[in-house]
Amino acid sequence: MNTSTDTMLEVKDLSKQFGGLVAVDHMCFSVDPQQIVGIIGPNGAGKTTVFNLISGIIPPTSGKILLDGNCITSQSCHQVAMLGMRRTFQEIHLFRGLTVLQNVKSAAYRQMDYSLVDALLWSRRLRSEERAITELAMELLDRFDLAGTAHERADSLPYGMQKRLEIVKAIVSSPKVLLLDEPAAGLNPGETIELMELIHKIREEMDMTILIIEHSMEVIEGICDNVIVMNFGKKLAEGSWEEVQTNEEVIRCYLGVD
Amino acid sequence: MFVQQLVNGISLGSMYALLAVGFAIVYNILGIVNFSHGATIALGAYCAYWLSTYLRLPLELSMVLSVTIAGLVSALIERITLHPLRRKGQPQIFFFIASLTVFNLVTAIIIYVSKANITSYPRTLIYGSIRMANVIVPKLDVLMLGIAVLSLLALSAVLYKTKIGLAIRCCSYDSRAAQLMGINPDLVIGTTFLLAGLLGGIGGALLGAKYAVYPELGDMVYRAFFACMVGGLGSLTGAIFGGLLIGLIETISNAYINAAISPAITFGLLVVILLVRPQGIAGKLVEDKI
Amino acid sequence: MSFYESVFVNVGIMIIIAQGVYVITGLTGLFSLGQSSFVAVGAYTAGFLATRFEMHPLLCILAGIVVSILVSFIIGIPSLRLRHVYFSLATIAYCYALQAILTVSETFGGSIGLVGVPVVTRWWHVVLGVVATVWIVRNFKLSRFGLACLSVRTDELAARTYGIQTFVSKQIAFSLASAISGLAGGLLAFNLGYLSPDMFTVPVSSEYLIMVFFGGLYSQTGAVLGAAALTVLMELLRTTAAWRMIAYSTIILIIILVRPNGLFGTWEFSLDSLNPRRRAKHGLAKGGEGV
Amino acid sequence: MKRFAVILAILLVAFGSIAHANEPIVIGFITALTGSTSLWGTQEANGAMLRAEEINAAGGVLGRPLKLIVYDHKGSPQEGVLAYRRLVDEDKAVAVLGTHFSNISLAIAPVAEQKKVPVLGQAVEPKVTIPAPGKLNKYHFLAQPSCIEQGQMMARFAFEELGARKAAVLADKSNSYSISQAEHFAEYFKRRGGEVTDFVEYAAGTVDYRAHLTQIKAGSPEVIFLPQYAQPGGMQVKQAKELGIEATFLGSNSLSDPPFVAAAGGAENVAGLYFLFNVNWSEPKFEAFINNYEAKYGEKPVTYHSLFGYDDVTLICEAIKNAGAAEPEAIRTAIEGLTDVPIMLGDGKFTMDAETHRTRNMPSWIMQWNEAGEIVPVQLVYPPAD
Repeated sequence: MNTSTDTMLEVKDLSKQFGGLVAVDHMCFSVDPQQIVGIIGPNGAGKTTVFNLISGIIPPTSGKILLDGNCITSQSCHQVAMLGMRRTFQEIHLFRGLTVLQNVKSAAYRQMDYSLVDALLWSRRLRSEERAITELAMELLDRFDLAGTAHERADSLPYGMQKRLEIVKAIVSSPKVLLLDEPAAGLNPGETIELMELIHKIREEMDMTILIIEHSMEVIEGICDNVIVMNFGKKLAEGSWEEVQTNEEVIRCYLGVD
Repeated sequence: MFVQQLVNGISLGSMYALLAVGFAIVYNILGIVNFSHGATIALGAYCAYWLSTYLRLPLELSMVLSVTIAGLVSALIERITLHPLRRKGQPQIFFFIASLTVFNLVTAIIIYVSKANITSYPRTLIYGSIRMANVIVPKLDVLMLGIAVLSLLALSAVLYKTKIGLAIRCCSYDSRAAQLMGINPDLVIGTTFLLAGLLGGIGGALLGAKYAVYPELGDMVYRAFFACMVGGLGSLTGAIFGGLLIGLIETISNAYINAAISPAITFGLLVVILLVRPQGIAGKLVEDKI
Repeated sequence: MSFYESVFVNVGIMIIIAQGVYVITGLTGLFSLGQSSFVAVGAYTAGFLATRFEMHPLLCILAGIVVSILVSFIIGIPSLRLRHVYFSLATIAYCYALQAILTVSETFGGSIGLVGVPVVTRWWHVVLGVVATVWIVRNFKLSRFGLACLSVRTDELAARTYGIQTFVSKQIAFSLASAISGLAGGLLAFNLGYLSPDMFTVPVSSEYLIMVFFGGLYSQTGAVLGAAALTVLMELLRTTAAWRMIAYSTIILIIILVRPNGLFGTWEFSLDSLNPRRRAKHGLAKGGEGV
Repeated sequence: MKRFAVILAILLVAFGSIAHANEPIVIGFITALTGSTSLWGTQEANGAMLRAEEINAAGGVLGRPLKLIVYDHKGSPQEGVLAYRRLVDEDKAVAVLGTHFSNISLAIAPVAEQKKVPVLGQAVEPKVTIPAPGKLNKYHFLAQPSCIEQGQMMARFAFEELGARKAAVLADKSNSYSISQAEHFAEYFKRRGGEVTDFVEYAAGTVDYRAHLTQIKAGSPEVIFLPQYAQPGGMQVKQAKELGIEATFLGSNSLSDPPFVAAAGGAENVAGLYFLFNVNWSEPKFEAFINNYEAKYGEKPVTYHSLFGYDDVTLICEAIKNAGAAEPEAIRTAIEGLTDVPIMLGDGKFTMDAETHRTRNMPSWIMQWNEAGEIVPVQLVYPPAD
């Protein structure tokens, strides 16, 4: 509704405590529309927790999160999703046992609008909406070289393709913001390059704002407009890749010197 | 009279508690719902009856032997049902159904062999009762409470003082972590079922002594299931609390509300407890790891 | 009505019940041990209206379905928030509770049961019921709601991140399953002419579950054929007298162990699968949940 | 439908063993061969088969042998109805015997009205034959005193013979056999001027009755009526003794089962308990029966249910003989007219009441367990006329 805002995602003073452990400590950052922002940091720095907080999987202890001007701080996961946010997980969270096409269609649940009565009676409305979604899904699968596997079981695909399918599922409903949690983990160099091209393509063709957690500096360097460095739940530095990699604190953190 | 009802409730509850721990050990450690526990309960009672009646063994010896048999049968059930499912990497929920079927099968066999005869042991385990003012506590109840406490102590000794106990505590259903630690999952899971079977056998043998030996004795497993869950995840003491709680609620609602609708009251209340405290009475809330 | 017809009617009613179990357990992954209570709600509502107010059987059955749906909300709203095994537990509690209530209720005949329901169910009624149920369940399964249930079953967390309200999906499936059970209950009431509380116990619910497992938990076809096969098997074993239950349980156990996914696994029968050209056009699943 | 029927028929022939020889008269028998009540069911079936054998050895009925087909109902009404339909449609039974479960007989009754093949059972619930006031199930008959009569006979005995004025009742609300007797016991006892201190109902699946018994104890009744099956009855007596309850126990006919004594924890616990019973085993006429039974099955009859089966066959054969034809309708009419048929139960004579389709004035024995675990006859009682 607030199309005029110039920040797509704003995180203010976000904190999360698990018992005595402070996983995220007063994080602040904002992301402009169509930006690709990378979040890096050593293991256990709280990167994934930030994603979980933003996507509504766990509630924050304090702080505020704004998505395109809407406050989503205490919203639950599906509400955040309905406001236009999608994410992927570090591990693969495909619907095993479902086909690739079914996976994509289930991710597009909110694109369809027909009622339960339509569903039970197999109405014309259902058929036309289903047809449209199938076409959309097939088109996307085609664009990401997965069309040939549309009717395979998702868990029978090779690892790289499963990761790509996760991304397809995340973008099928054209979200405003896309959170990618270590998309390149486990990919070989060739696949990593493909992935980077893919992310670029998504941003350009679909007008998406992308947050990405990644350990591969190659990916961060290759695609990110802006980089946030985290350590012990705190933001250590923020800026372009060139700025961040010369930041002394960041170097110290990565070299493991206190 | 109220004190007498409390005693009645605790006595019933301690019985449920013993059954619940056997159920809980498999549920808490392996995360699987094991309805075949009902089969071991019934076997515990029937074997003690068969041995003492047909082989004319002393009752105490028969009970010990029947507990052993129940333990072995439980391990055998694991071997022929859970093991192949685990091998094939099937979700554990399949065991839920397989264990229900085993329960049905063992009940059917017991009914066939015993000709559905309702019976009891050739003699009472212990006679008499303790009287305090107006309150009567049968000695059998005291003895059974003692056996229950002893077997639970023995169980915790096994779990916390032995190597296999450590292995059991490390093990989980998918057993990858345990395997990495060099633990043979088959052995650990087999032992867990053996322990559960022994407890089920003790419970069954005592139920036989306290009530009667009859084919539906195994249906107690549903109460054990409730006690285990209400008591709380990850805690054997929780199962004991759960058992006592159910016994008390049941007795109180039988005595003071309406015995005919007491299941509705008891189970309704238990569901309310679970809604208010999903982690159970003694359990810790485990947040989902994402 | 001949003996074969009555076996056929029984098979039909079991198929309908199995469809309900398939929706709640196969599609949604919730293990309900209280499904027989929903059959009871449908049956008792229909039977009560038929005996007390002499209403038309069709109206009675419809009323049974409506009441089943209402009850499914009363039970579902608290218990569907409970997770996994806790849900099964809540359904057991519900089953015990309903039985106790029916037993003490003079209105419903207490333990003597509800006597004097007209025996009017014929085979074509059941055929209609089965066809309608199978068709509706198939539609539900292929719709976005069914897909949502499947997603919730396989990965609840991921489903939520796609904007699927897991609770709503579960409640829809639960209510649909209850409605189907209510229909089966209504047909049962008018088939048997008599209802008693001990016909709807927890062990009876577990038999329904076993039936669906036998055919293949994740296959609608399996639910249909599993229910049919086991009902007929039970009848065939009648002549084995005392061995009957042992034989029945052994056969089921062997199937579950040898084919844990049931006789049919995830395979689905489909008219399209008979026609290779349409198969290609519609892109039917090779090994998936069927499309 | 047709193909389904054909396939099923083939399978049934393969499984069953249906042989035809000398045009036997087919009689069905429905009872529990599996499940928790299969002890009684097996006893019934054994008694019935023994009687059928005896009759065939003596030349059969109307010069034709008797063929008894026994089917299991596993305690479920649906199964009972299927068994009835199978007997009538497939096996062409001209009459069906059983069951002694009210819930299953209630389910069979309306089907029997449609199929018009008579059923003679042992259930105690009057609604089996009279589903609503003024309405009679033409094809259903009961050969045991009803629960009304049983409850009243016991109440009268307690009031008149034992001189009891304060009674308590403990009944299973989920079992119509138990609750119906309990209600009529209490009703009659109060009508005669007695006081019912506690009327406690409990739910199915209860094993611990001490809560209920503690409550009953507080009212200090002189007699406690336990209309129960053997297993709950035994556990109740045992737990009552544990709680030091000294009242006299009264019970129903199921408390005659030897398993009852076992479940009650031995003869000393049940000594002095009175119960209503259909049969006096000490009469000389049972000697031959017990010997024949033992010769055929290798053990003595365990419960009196063997006599249910035995008498059912006697009665149905008498009816066929009187009817002069093995036709369901003729048999039905003949059952209505059965008068003074010599049987084993009660006082040895059976008369059917055509108005109620139940026994007319069939007496029962009041029995007592003694210290040695034996059943001692006390007196023969007839249903109260009032």
